[in-house]
Amino acid sequence: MNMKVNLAGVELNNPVTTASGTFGSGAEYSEFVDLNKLGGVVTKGVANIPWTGNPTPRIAETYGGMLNAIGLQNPGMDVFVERDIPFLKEFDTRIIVNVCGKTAEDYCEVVERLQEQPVDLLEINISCPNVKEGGIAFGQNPKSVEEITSKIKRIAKQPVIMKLSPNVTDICEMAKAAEAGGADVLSLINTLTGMKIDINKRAFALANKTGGLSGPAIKPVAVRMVYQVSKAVKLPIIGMGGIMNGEDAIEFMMAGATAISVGTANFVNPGATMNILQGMEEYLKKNHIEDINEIIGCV
Amino acid sequence: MNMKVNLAGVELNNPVTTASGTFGSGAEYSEFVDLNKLGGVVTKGVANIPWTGNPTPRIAETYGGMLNAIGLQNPGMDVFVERDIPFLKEFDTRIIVNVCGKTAEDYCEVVERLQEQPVDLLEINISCPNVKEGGIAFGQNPKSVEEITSKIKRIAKQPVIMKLSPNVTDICEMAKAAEAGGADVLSLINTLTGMKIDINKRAFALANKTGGLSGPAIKPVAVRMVYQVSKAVKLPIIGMGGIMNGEDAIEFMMAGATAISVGTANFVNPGATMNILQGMEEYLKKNHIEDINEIIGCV
Amino acid sequence: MADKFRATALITSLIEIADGIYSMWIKEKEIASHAKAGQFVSLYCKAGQLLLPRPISICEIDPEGGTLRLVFRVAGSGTREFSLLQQGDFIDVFGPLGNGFMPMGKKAILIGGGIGIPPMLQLAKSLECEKTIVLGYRDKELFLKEEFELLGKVCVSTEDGSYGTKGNVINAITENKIDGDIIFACGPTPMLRGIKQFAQEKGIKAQLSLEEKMACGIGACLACVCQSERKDHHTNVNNKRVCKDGPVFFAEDITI
Amino acid sequence: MADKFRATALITSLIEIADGIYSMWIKEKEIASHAKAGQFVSLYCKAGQLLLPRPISICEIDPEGGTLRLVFRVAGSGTREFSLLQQGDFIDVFGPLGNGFMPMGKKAILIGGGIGIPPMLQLAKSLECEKTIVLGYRDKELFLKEEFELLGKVCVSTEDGSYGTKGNVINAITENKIDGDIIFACGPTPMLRGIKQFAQEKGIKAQLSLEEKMACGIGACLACVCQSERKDHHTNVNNKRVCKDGPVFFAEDITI
Ligand SMILES: Cc1cc2nc3c(=O)[nH]c(=O)nc-3n(C[C@H](O)[C@H](O)[C@H](O)COP(=O)(O)OP(=O)(O)OC[C@H]3O[C@@H](n4cnc5c(N)ncnc54)[C@H](O)[C@@H]3O)c2cc1C
Ligand SMILES: Cc1cc2nc3c(=O)[nH]c(=O)nc-3n(C[C@H](O)[C@H](O)[C@H](O)COP(=O)(O)OP(=O)(O)OC[C@H]3O[C@@H](n4cnc5c(N)ncnc54)[C@H](O)[C@@H]3O)c2cc1C
Ligand SMILES: Cc1cc2nc3c(=O)[nH]c(=O)nc-3n(C[C@H](O)[C@H](O)[C@H](O)COP(=O)(O)O)c2cc1C
Ligand SMILES: Cc1cc2nc3c(=O)[nH]c(=O)nc-3n(C[C@H](O)[C@H](O)[C@H](O)COP(=O)(O)O)c2cc1C
Ligand code: FES
Ligand code: FES
Repeated sequence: MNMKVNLAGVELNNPVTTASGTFGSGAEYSEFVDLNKLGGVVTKGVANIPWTGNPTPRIAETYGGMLNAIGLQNPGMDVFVERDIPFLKEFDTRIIVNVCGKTAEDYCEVVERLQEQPVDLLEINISCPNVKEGGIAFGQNPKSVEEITSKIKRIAKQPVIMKLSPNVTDICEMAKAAEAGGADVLSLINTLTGMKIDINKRAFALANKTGGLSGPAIKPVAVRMVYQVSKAVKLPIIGMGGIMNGEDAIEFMMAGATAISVGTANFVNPGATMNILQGMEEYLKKNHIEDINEIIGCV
Repeated sequence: MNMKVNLAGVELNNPVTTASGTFGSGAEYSEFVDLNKLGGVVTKGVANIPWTGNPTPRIAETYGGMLNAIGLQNPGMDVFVERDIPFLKEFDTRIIVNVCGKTAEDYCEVVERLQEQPVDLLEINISCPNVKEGGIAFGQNPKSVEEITSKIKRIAKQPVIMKLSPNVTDICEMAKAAEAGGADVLSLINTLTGMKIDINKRAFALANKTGGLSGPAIKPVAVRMVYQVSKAVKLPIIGMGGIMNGEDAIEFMMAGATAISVGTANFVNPGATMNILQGMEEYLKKNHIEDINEIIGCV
Repeated sequence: MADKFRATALITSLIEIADGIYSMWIKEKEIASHAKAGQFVSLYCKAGQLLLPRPISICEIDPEGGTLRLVFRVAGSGTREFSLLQQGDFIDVFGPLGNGFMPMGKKAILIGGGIGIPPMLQLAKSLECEKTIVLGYRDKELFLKEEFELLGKVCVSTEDGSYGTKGNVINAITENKIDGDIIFACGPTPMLRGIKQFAQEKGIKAQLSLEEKMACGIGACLACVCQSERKDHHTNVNNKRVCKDGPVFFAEDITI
Repeated sequence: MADKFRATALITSLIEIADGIYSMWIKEKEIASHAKAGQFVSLYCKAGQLLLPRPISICEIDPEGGTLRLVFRVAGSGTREFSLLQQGDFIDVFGPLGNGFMPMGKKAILIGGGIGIPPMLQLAKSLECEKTIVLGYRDKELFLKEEFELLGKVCVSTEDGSYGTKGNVINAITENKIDGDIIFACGPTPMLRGIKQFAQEKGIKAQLSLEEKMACGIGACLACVCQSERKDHHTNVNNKRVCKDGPVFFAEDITI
């Protein structure tokens, strides 16, 4: 059975990757997950300099999902390059670095620093709803999506994945803008902006007031967007949003994703990625499918 | 304890109304719900002429929610005026008629026909994701929101509620456009566009491919939008999206809603509206709140 | 006057009667005393992520005992949950829903296919006239067959030919030269389509019980429509609601 | 080498020991044999809508029996679900998590406030040195007090004054002139803040166990940070992760 998939010329051993921000750089999860068995590790967003992130509470549970407003806390490029890349390099998995920034220059600085690093793909987060500057601001306007994509493409040595926000009227417009800017791959979806109020405290559940909704609650929105975007552009897609088991992953691939990312499910079970990979393989076996690529966009 | 709330001069006995399309015109539910105890009944969307709606399957279950693509099947104005209004008139509740159309003229025709009818409020659905023409097409562009609102306002005898779609980049922009067009009240949210794939049949779960996601899964998005809109405009808001119990309803009111609607919960329990009303009253009692209006937007 | 009830019912027995097919008796006096053959109930899941009711036909009614029998196949996560319940547990239920079969004719043919077999049991019990019962199974897991045999003449078809007539219920009817002046049927849509045609050819009436995905179960949400030959008085278009106008329809009234 | 385990554990006993406070023993050999005082486990809910783990401190460890004791207060829907489980049921658990208390000093003061009391029990059992135990309760529901009395001198404060010193644990310490060379404490943040100040004034070290909302429980998601006095080697900003760098911190290392 072939599980290998190809993202802009980069071959992944299988379609299962980790969703940025839910898996650190893999070190903490390596006790429970054989990182060699992952198609790729997508790291927590990293910026040119360290970011403190938002005050706590940073997360809140919702019905079938969760809100987070971590605010892209990260140790900055220097620590990341010294510590996390060498760690991941030890494993037979693809290294996908998620990049964040407050300005286009910030993003470019990170991308430049990564030129000579043994990194396989860059995932550019223009869709974080939890920071005041940068993040989603870049991702909700087709002009700025195209602009930042082409700025990054000009200096990137690795193929560039643009990670899109679902908080838009027309996801296809954003996807086309990214394609026009030269993106090699698209990731979707990032979180939906949401809010929770603690009615006993009469206060917001998150210090940041709003946060990003993830988990199985949002899966139908994610599947819809993956499907629509797969019809609108020619780029391969990494699909995510509420994948909890192998069947969910298969659903995203049938909708048009070439690879998938697992986020919130890691919190429910640290071994979730392995269960998902196994579930996918079982589905293929049961249905006598020789090559996972056969089901991509088959619906 | 005072439960009365006011929507653009129309007093509701309490804030609990039914979400359009989930309660018919109340007849079927009147076996389980004393309609006199509802703040208002919002009827299924009605057009100038009968609509057949979409093929089946029209619904699918999702994690903590459901997708629907009914496609606004309705018997048309004539039957509605003859049968449903006289039925509802027998009860001590507000009659809120949800109006749909394929063109601005369609909407206006219905609104005109309702001028002399004993209807308390009109809810204009410019946010249905399940029809090819009309519906959401009007609701995703601020110019057309303003335009259709002002066209309707020109002929409406009753206060006009504009029901907004959450499938937009900036809900406040739409709310402001409706306000500029003369809307008296805003309803939010309608459903989020979603999709489900049956991986065993390799087919869409809905005949219409996409459908509207409702239920507790979407509550965080709905609460966020109610909060944001309540800060952006001066109009009263009817909040909805995943309200399952009294606590959820209180959460919406704290976020800024003056009244709330109950949709998907009716399917889980036909008496849901009554449980929700009771739960709200219990919350007020426990917290020694004399008047429900005190908590509106209190967060 | 309410004739439908939302209640929490005690499970008085739950057993697997064939591979993946379960028979459950629940105690709910009001539903049991109002129900009739061909109606269904909605069962609710405990799993918080599964919100919609699961429609299940009424297989038997014991109005004196205040109990109902439901026979279901494990089809997905909801029915799997039900199958894991035990005697003594409680389950939320809503019913009786739908119209049920309308007794008529002097010589009835009752036809059940697959998981459409259970509702025919109560019908067989309540119909006083002469009757032949035709049951279509996949294979030789002949659930409920013996109970039907106490109520009338039974003919069986199996898809794999392991018992009775090889093929479908129509094959069994032809092979056994079954005749009658009214058909009552429940089963998969292709089977019902065949029966509609068969009844038309014979010039007899047929009452068919349909399935569709449901949300409200009481006719309010318009999720569960089927196409009707004539304009429905309620919808004013060519749609009928399976949950309220059905699930039982005269074959000539619907397009399937 | 894995020293944390995700497992399905048998509940060997579950009883209510005070109003809304439950004591649960679970059997999970690996966790029991790796755990130490001050660590916690994550418990998972069966309700499908509740996805996140519930962190609960380890109250007692029986490494020989392969069991762990957890004492929890019903605070919301997750802990309510746990309270309704029964002996013989199973529960998903992940642990042991966090760093735990570091034994030190010769004369220890152990301070537990409210639902911060349970983790002090295992600490009291495992600390060999002289110790005074200070327990702060709301009212006279003095759960676990008798078990602590077997392990050292116990002073009690109650908010309503119904037993021991009226007020908080600091009042009890002052009233009873308790002294020592190290403090171990778990409880609500205002209490910990008071203890930090008290320890500073006395010039002794204090180990404080903190609480924060958690998602991963192992240091990957950065949900559960607290502010640190120095830059953390991992985060490179003034944040520490309660789940991994804590939950126990030296008072001087954190801003609370
Ligand atoms: C009037 C009526 C009577 C029925 N009587 C019986 C019976 O007596 N015994 C029996 O085993 N089955 C019966 N069914 C089918 C039964 O409702 C489905 O098998 C069941 O709902 C599947 O639920 P699930 O959670 O296991 O499957 P899932 O596929 O996980 O269900 C997902 C959703 O789809 C709905 N759904 C799935 N299949 C069907 C279906 N065939 N019909 C309607 N909704 C469906 C479910 O209710 C749920 O909302 C009947 C259906 C109808 C409409
Ligand atoms: C390290 C640590 C050890 C703990 N030890 C104990 C203990 O031994 N006994 C005990 O009764 N409680 C303990 N708590 C608190 C306990 O985790 C919460 O009371 C529990 O998670 C509430 O869950 P719920 O579903 O009942 O409440 P809900 O309010 O419905 O929970 C909603 C979400 O918020 C989280 N949450 C709510 N309150 C807290 C809290 N105080 N701390 C962290 N997360 C919270 C829940 O985990 C869940 O994700 C501890 C917390 C931490 C961080
Ligand atoms: C705690 C948390 C932190 C996240 N941090 C990031 C991040 O740093 N960069 C990013 O692009 N996405 C981030 N995301 C979004 C996820 O990568 C993913 O797009 C989203 O959670 C949907 O997938 P899921 O439902 O499987 O979690 C974060 C999500 C969570 C829950
Ligand atoms: C089956 C169904 C039919 C609906 N039909 C309509 C409609 O006709 N007009 C409308 O404005 N909204 C319609 N809606 C949207 C609801 O009124 C409501 O906005 C949405 O379901 C969110 O609320 P909930 O989560 O409580 O269901 C429908 C929703 C459902 C589930
Ligand atoms: S299920 Fe709502 S109309 Fe039939
Ligand atoms: S809970 Fe994830 S870092 Fe602590």
